[in-house]
Amino acid sequence: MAVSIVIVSHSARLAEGVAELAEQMSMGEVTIAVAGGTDDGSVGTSLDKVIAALQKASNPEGTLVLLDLGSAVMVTEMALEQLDPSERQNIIISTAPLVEGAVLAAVEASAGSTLAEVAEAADNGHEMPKGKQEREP
Amino acid sequence: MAVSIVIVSHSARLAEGVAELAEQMSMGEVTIAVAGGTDDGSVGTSLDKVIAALQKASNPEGTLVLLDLGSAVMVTEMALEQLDPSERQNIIISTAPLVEGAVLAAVEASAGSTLAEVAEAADNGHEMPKGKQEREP
Amino acid sequence: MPVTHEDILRWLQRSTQVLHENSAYLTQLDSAIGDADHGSNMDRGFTAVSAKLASLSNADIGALLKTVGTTLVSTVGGASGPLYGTAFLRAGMASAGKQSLETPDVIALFDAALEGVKTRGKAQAGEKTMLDALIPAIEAGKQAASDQLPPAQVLQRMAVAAETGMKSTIDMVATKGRASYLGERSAGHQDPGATSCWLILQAFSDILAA
Amino acid sequence: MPVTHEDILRWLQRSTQVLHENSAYLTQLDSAIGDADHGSNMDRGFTAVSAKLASLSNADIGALLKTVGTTLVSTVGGASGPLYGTAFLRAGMASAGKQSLETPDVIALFDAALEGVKTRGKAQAGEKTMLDALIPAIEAGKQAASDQLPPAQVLQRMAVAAETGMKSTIDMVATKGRASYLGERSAGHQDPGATSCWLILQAFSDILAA
Ligand SMILES: Nc1ncnc2c1ncn2[C@@H]1O[C@H](COP(=O)(O)OP(=O)(O)O)[C@@H](O)[C@H]1O
Ligand SMILES: Nc1ncnc2c1ncn2[C@@H]1O[C@H](COP(=O)(O)OP(=O)(O)O)[C@@H](O)[C@H]1O
Ligand SMILES: [Mg+2]
Ligand SMILES: [Mg+2]
Ligand SMILES: [Mg+2]
Ligand SMILES: [Mg+2]
Repeated sequence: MAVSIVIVSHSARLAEGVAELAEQMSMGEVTIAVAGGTDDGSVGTSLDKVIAALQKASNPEGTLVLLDLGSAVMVTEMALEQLDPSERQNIIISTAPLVEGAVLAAVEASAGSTLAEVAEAADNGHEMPKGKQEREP
Repeated sequence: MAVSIVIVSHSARLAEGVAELAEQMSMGEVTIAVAGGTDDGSVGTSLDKVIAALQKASNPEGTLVLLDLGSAVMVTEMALEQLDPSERQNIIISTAPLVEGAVLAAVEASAGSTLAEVAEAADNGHEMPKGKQEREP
Repeated sequence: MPVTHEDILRWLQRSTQVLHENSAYLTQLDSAIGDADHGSNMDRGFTAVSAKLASLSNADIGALLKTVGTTLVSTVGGASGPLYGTAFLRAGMASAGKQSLETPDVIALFDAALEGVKTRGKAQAGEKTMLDALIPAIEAGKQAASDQLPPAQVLQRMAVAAETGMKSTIDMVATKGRASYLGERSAGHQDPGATSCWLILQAFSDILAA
Repeated sequence: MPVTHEDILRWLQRSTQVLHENSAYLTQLDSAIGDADHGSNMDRGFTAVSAKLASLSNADIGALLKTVGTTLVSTVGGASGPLYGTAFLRAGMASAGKQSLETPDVIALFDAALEGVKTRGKAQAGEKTMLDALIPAIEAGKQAASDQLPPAQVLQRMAVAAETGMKSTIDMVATKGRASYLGERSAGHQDPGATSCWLILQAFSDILAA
């Protein structure tokens, strides 16, 4: 089994789009659960959606949670507090950039890496080349 | 007038979600145009969509283009080559993380900053605090 | 006169009403340095709270406040959801089993709420947040408590201090939350969360004075 | 015998057919180190090209190849779109106005295509991309040209070199494109873009040999 990924975003479309992009690189080998938008579908976060996504992603290898904005940390931490301590230990909240981190995490997780390795791979999203770096070899 | 923002993504939903999030911070003061997915709606990029988004965003203050993955650089550069040189000069392709960069760029652009300032603000997306940094004051 | 269970219910109803009336104002404040939703966030949260109040007339004050907390966390949808949610949850824990509150109970309740907000948001005084209304309010409350004042007067002083604290956020530069994305440009605007915090404390004071 | 306008049309038709037949194979290669779409990307692109061929029977070789380029850029939808698109655009510019190609024209055409791919993708040999099929192919073509061989034999040698180059990508670690996200783990898999590049050159060789 592979490490799971949870995407927490203020926008439902954003969360689904990130999952769509990341799934292209992991091809069904990684559970990618999303929690996007509020319960009534507006822009914001939902505790219930985050808890549901964490439960859907739950697995023995652990879960990496990626966030769009800093304020999503608080709702994610509240969700973690509602889980069993044993479960909670198995979850890391990533500081990586959302899109870039999710794609790299999906690649790493689908290779069967550990949660710590997946978290580190996500953080490499900061260095993902986008043009300029490629222009100066 | 404010600097415009263009979001180029392999996923239509992702592009729209990023625009939705960024628009929350700029409240209609900034044109945010999207080019997400291929022409037939699958995951990928579309030259025509990128050109259309650049045209929609076109304005005297300039445009910052944000990308999801490195491979979007190529289609964006091809789109730029199809514009007038005068127009092209007014466009910067950002190396910033997509979501974090777009939100900060929208804030900066809505304050009436220059294109160079908006590009720099987007790059600060790498340092956007998400939990850990906040935990160690 | 101690604060009764009935007072708490009326405080929550009054808060719901005041936040509803000030929804556009709070959202306008948030539009200057945030994402223009603080009014609708708080309105949505307290409307959900008020819908639950009828079913909670038998709960003790602690259980009542805990339900407020969980309801806010689940319905507000913005950063203020976990923050106010944690505040009310902690306030509920500090008043568990109580049917009425004397001045020291009131102080303990707000102290617990403050600790909750600080822990949740990892912020401190001067960062242009709701803490800049809440911290001076509790300091004023403690001063009033050491002067042996009854809850109504304690709350009155707390509300005054919260308003002053709220106004002090105008000059501050935000370093937490969305407003921090504006950097120096966040100065010159009053913080929406500090404003809702004052409104809620003012509602409590008004209820006890009536 | 020079390469005729008719040969180019048949090459493009043959490429369309070969890429369609190998679509699942290319996508399978891409699923190991990419996003499992290279087959469908190339199939979609060349199907669009082939739909335009009928209307292009009067165009010179240069105009024909330019149309192939713009069509691929607009329809492929992946990194290979701008890359193959630029390759055919540049090839078209190098053969502008021509109705047939002698060996030096063929070399000039592919040299221009190679420069286009390099400029567009900012990659070089050894990065596990289509360049690792294209670069050795052109080297072999230049050798054949200096041996005064006709286009059919030049292309035959190019196809052989492309296939060897394609296989050499198996051991390489990708440092450009999506496969680079896998780092060291990209080794052990054949690059899909190098494979489609070989298929297209092999199609050209087959047409000229027939
Ligand atoms: N880390 C934090 N600590 C304390 N209060 C905070 C923090 N972050 C934000 N706030 C408060 O929350 C308010 C914004 O709430 P709201 O607009 O409902 O949430 P959001 O910013 O997610 O849209 C701010 O005005 C500020 O008072
Ligand atoms: N910068 C580059 N330079 C040259 N070739 C590249 C570059 N990036 C990717 N490629 C080629 O493109 C192929 C992938 O094409 P494709 O799957 O259609 O696009 P995508 O990666 O966007 O899904 C790779 O196998 C590689 O040969
Ligand atoms: Mg807000
Ligand atoms: Mg909000
Ligand atoms: Mg691909
Ligand atoms: Mg692709």
